[in-house]
Amino acid sequence: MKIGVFVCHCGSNIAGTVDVVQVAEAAKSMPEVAFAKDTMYACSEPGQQGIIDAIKEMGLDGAVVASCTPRMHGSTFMRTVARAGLNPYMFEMANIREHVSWIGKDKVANTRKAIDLVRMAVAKLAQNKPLYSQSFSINKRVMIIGGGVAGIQAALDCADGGLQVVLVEKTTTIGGKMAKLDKTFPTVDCSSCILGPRMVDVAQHPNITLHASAEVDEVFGYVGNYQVEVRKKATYVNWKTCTGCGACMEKCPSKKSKDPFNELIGTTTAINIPFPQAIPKRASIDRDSCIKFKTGKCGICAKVCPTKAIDYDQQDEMITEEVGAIIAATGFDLMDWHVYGQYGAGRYPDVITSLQYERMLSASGPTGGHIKRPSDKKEPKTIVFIQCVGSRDKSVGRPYCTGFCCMYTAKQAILTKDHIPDSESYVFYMDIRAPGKMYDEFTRRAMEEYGAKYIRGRVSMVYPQDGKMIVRGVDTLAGAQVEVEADLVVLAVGAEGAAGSAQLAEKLRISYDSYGFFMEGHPKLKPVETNTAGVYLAGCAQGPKDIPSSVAQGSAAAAKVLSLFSKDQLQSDPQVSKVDLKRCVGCMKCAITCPFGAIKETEVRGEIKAQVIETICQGCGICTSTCRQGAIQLQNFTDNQILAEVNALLSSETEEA
Amino acid sequence: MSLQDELKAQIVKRLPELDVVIGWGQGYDSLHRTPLFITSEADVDKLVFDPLCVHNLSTYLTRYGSAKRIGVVVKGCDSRSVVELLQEKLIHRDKVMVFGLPCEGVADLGKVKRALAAKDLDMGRVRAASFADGDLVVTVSGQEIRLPMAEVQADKCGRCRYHNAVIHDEFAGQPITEAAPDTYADVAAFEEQTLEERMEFWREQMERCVRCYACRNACPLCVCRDYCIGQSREPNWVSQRDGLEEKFFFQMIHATHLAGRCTECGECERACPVDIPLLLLKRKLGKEILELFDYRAGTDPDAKPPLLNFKVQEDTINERGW
Amino acid sequence: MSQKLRYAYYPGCSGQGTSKEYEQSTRAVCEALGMELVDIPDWSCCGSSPAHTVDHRLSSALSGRNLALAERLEGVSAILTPCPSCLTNLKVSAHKMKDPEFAAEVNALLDFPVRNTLPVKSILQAIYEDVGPDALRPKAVRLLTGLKLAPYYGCIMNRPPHIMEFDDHENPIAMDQLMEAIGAEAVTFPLKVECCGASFGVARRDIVQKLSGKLLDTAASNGADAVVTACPLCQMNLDLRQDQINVANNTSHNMPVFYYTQLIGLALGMTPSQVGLEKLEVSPMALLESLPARAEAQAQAAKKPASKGAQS
Amino acid sequence: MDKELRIVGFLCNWCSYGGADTAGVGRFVQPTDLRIIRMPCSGRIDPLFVLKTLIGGADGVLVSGCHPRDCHYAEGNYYARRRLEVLKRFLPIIGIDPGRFEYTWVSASEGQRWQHVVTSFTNQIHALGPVQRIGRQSLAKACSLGTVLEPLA
Repeated sequence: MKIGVFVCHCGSNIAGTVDVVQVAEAAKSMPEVAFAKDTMYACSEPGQQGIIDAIKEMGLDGAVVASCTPRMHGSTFMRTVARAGLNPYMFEMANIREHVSWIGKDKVANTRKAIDLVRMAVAKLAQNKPLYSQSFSINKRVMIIGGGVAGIQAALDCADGGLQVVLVEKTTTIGGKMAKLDKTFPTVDCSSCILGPRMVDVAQHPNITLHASAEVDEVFGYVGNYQVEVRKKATYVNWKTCTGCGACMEKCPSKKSKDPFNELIGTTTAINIPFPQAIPKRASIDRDSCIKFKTGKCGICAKVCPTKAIDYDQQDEMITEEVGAIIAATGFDLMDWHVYGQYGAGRYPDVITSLQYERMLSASGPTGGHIKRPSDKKEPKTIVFIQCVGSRDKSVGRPYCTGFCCMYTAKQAILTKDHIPDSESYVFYMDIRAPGKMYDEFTRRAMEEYGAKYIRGRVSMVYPQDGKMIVRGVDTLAGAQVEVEADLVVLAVGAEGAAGSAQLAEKLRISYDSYGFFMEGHPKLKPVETNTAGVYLAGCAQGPKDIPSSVAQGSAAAAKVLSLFSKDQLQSDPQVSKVDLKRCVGCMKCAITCPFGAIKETEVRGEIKAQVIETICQGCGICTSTCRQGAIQLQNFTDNQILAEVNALLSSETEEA
Repeated sequence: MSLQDELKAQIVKRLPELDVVIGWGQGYDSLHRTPLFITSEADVDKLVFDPLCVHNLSTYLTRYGSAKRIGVVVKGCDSRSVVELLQEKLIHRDKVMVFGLPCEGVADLGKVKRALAAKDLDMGRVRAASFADGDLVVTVSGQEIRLPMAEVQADKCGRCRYHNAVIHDEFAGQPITEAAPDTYADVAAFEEQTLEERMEFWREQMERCVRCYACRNACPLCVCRDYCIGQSREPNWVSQRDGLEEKFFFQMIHATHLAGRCTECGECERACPVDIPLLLLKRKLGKEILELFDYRAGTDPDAKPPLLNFKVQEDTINERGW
Repeated sequence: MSQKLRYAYYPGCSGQGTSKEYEQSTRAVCEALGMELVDIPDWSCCGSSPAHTVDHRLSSALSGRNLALAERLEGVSAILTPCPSCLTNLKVSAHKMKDPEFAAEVNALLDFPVRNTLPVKSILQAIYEDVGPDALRPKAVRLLTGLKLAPYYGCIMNRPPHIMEFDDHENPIAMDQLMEAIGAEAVTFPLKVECCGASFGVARRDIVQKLSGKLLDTAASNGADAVVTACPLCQMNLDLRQDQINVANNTSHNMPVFYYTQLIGLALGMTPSQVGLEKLEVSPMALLESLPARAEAQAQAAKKPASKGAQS
Repeated sequence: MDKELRIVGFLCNWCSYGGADTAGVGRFVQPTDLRIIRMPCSGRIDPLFVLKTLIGGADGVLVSGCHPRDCHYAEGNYYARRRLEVLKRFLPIIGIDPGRFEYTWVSASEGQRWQHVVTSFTNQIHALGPVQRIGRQSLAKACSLGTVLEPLA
């Protein structure tokens, strides 16, 4: 083999602390090396041309570039090598910048280390083999999981772009958290007035298939060819015939059912449509509170339904959707604030969450838009808002800032004054976080125009006394303890990944953090991608964010899918595992450990053998280290390639004594 | 009916369903038994079972391809290998018929040899051997010598938890009820030496290794056979040089490849022509895996072996990190 | 309860003086509940409260000496003390001595080392966990029906939670449940773990009057007839200083302040003097005598159909 | 610093190799003994690589992967954790100090943590000194006895 070695100065980045000339000189005596040279900037146009020229002139059949990290320019140089007519995998990199020149100043030691790294790269390259990508066709349908505002935006953008869209929503209506809001900041415009038409667009769009009351059960396949099993949960109402007329709700005798849409501050009927603008506007039965299900007697809804849509025997239905990409937009839930014993841990009815308060403010909410405190239904005059309940609080394991609470608290303070002009609002805050267009102005308005009293400090205790809620806290600006006798306390509870997001992440094979938020591909450069090809993120599923950001991410994820689907075929990564059939004993341990289901059993001349499905294989190599015969080898990271590196290193002496 | 006759009757009864039954027969002298491959009723008469039946016959199960139906006679320890092979889907339950036996322990011919040598007698000259009252009675150079089994029994038998076959289609004789605790005292005793002493120990042992691969070939779980990575070029884990490092690394391959699978039957050590205590390496792994995962290989055909499994939060492994 | 409950007992200094009735009722109740208390021989001061503000090592050594003495007792399952201050000092010392370096420093000061083998618990925790309200209920021969109590745990019985490791540190319920087991009613009392002013009793009486006054106000406004405590200092501030508080705050509380052990003792059939009721400054006798009539009234009310009433 | 020792690192591409890059970008100075081999995933690391490296004369081996739950391939580090823990506990029987082998988790963002890991591990190996090799010492011994052996590669 004829290997060329190119040692980069990277200006003084490398050459400052590594003797690159000496490294190139040392490389010349390494086995299989036919050519070695230092170069000023290997990645620059002349640098790359130098590599191409050397390969062509010297008839090299492989190149080692000793420069920066392969995570930076690996693909750059693979293209260079390809331009010189070689297979791009006949290339190795020695990282002598991030791993050598930048982390030590001892030039002698650095040079010795750089030579070792080059020696290892050369030894590995001598074991490399050309690898070839495969083309495979893709299914240009996209699934969007979660029908909140981010999912709606992504669905509409994809559908407008001509893609077939499958939208899967866990609850019986789309709209998500935004549908529960009364008004939105900083414009104080009606939430359902701006969201409602978008929801209708989803319902009417010819390219969108909506599965409400449905959840993703399992995900198989790979980018371009996913099979998603969706469980359509029984609603006990045939949605094909239900017209959403609401006759059943009028007659249902079980009127004290839990109302999750109203955050449990109101009640609803056992058969219900969550809110008037629901999409799809279809009724469903809450089994736990339905008299028919509890006692077997009733059946009034079935009697009154004009289209005979009620079906008490309905079962969950499994359907399989084939899609080429998936956008996870599962949103957030409020963290369980009951860990705050000092705020009563749920013992006091007049301590409520901001989302409950939002339902109270809403004209379509359970109180018809009148603020009434839960204990005695009286109108509160003094309202205390406590911010950062489950945000920026390490003591409850929530170190992060939810980010949008400052803004909605200001909005709620403003709305409170609108609803009850003689009311007083107090806001206990840590810092006001209001970056964004018109945001800081908005919080100022809450204070200056609407007279909300902002107190910088934490609340240590809330307790009832003589019909009031005593809120005891500290005003850190005044350096004094304060006590407010409140009628109602509203907690700005922090957000966490929606319930079940961890399980969904595992099905999608994407990472998630301990708060249930999905991990993006790169915090800056890949904000809506994940490390799993073909799976994208939008909205609060990735981390807490406000409506404009959620919408922007929905559009961004849609753009990613549209660009992915702009080609008819995708190229597979050839760094996949390969089975040596004669070595394989068919024990299938590789298949047991494969996280992707990329290995299947096949029969060759009556004996069981393993077979890699190349398009599913992600190239982790767990199978290779599982196989005792060495029968399944991850290409480009074969045992022999890694052993070559180990042997090259161990055969070189450390510094002379 | 003696246990041996009961076993013979069972084999005769089931033989029509099977292509072959593997048992033990008389070996080249009175102290040695040899694997017996029974294909006809006439062969059954040659069957022997006594404490000299040391071989773990399950080693042969993987050598017949998947078409044949094979019967195999197993002691308690051997049966664990069958379970392990089943668990790893290297053999199939419907192709294997297990004739299980109770076993009170087998003789270690190395110990017999040394015991006789201590009396200035040569094991090669033994003309007759039998068992009476817990003694091995041999006739050698015209003398009758009684060797108490307790003195010549294989070490593994003294700490045996599984005297009876743990899996069987037929079971001859009465199950043995007692089971000895295994405290891994041998491993602990070895580890009382310094690290340098341990390395020196292996250096001395491995110098004798001739890389004959008898250890591997006797191992019922070494199923790679011709494709063992100890001998291959692709992948090329270890060269064919006859150096200490190569010999030792081959044993590292054997040991790590048995981690979580080894049933500690000791065939590697028994087969070694130069008496390298290879089982010690495997027992160390067995001990650590038992402590980490509460797992004993070859006891449950449906278990998921610990190294092919994980818990997101491990109970016994600290998150290492400084 | 098949096995014998046997504990090392650390009485603490208050029990020898200001809270004799706590000590007396604790011993009586434990005996009645089958809990054997073995006094730690030659026990000494735990260091509470000032020692740790001067020197952590010496403070831990004071408690450590008692821990080490207790560990030498045979067949005891835990070290118990009625006093939350003692409890805090003993537990903090044991906790800090989990650090081997610190333990070595402390042990160097002791005659024999602390092995840190026995858990330290309050009497309350032992009664609650080892006997339990369910086992207590059938033992009560005289139910205190009609008695409305504000259960006051004090500020250090449950805090800091990672050291005390008992009950909810914001809303403890152990004493509530024990009181309910003997027929009394535990009213909503949001200041269960508030500070009474404790050690400011001498230096800053105004603070005690403000803080303890608030406790009495809140107890009264929540309908309590009496306060029940588990801490000698709390009891002293609320009971002994009730007159001072009334004068300073212009209130007229006449609210008995019990130790919970006194009430359990009464329920178990002990006489008022057996549990030291005469030692209380605000006499509870009139209240206790009114209980049968209240119980009767309550029973009558229960027979009538549920009347409407706003309950916050 | 003492004479450099031979320390080999097997790092997963997605987290720890990136973490080492991050340390470089941050100019977090580290000892120079370590040589890094890039692996796709800690799950690719056959314990035999570690044994081969230690028996072949490396004084220390460091494995680093993504933190549990963060594996790019979802499960690779979970398998690695079990295999490597067994390996670490196995080493003493063959006379190798288990402190010569460590495995840990460093994410791509943890440059400072990587610096700390490399520094502590290098110090740990220097405290242990050069490894004893099964092959080398016997060669020396054999030579001292006058036996002629071909020199080791």
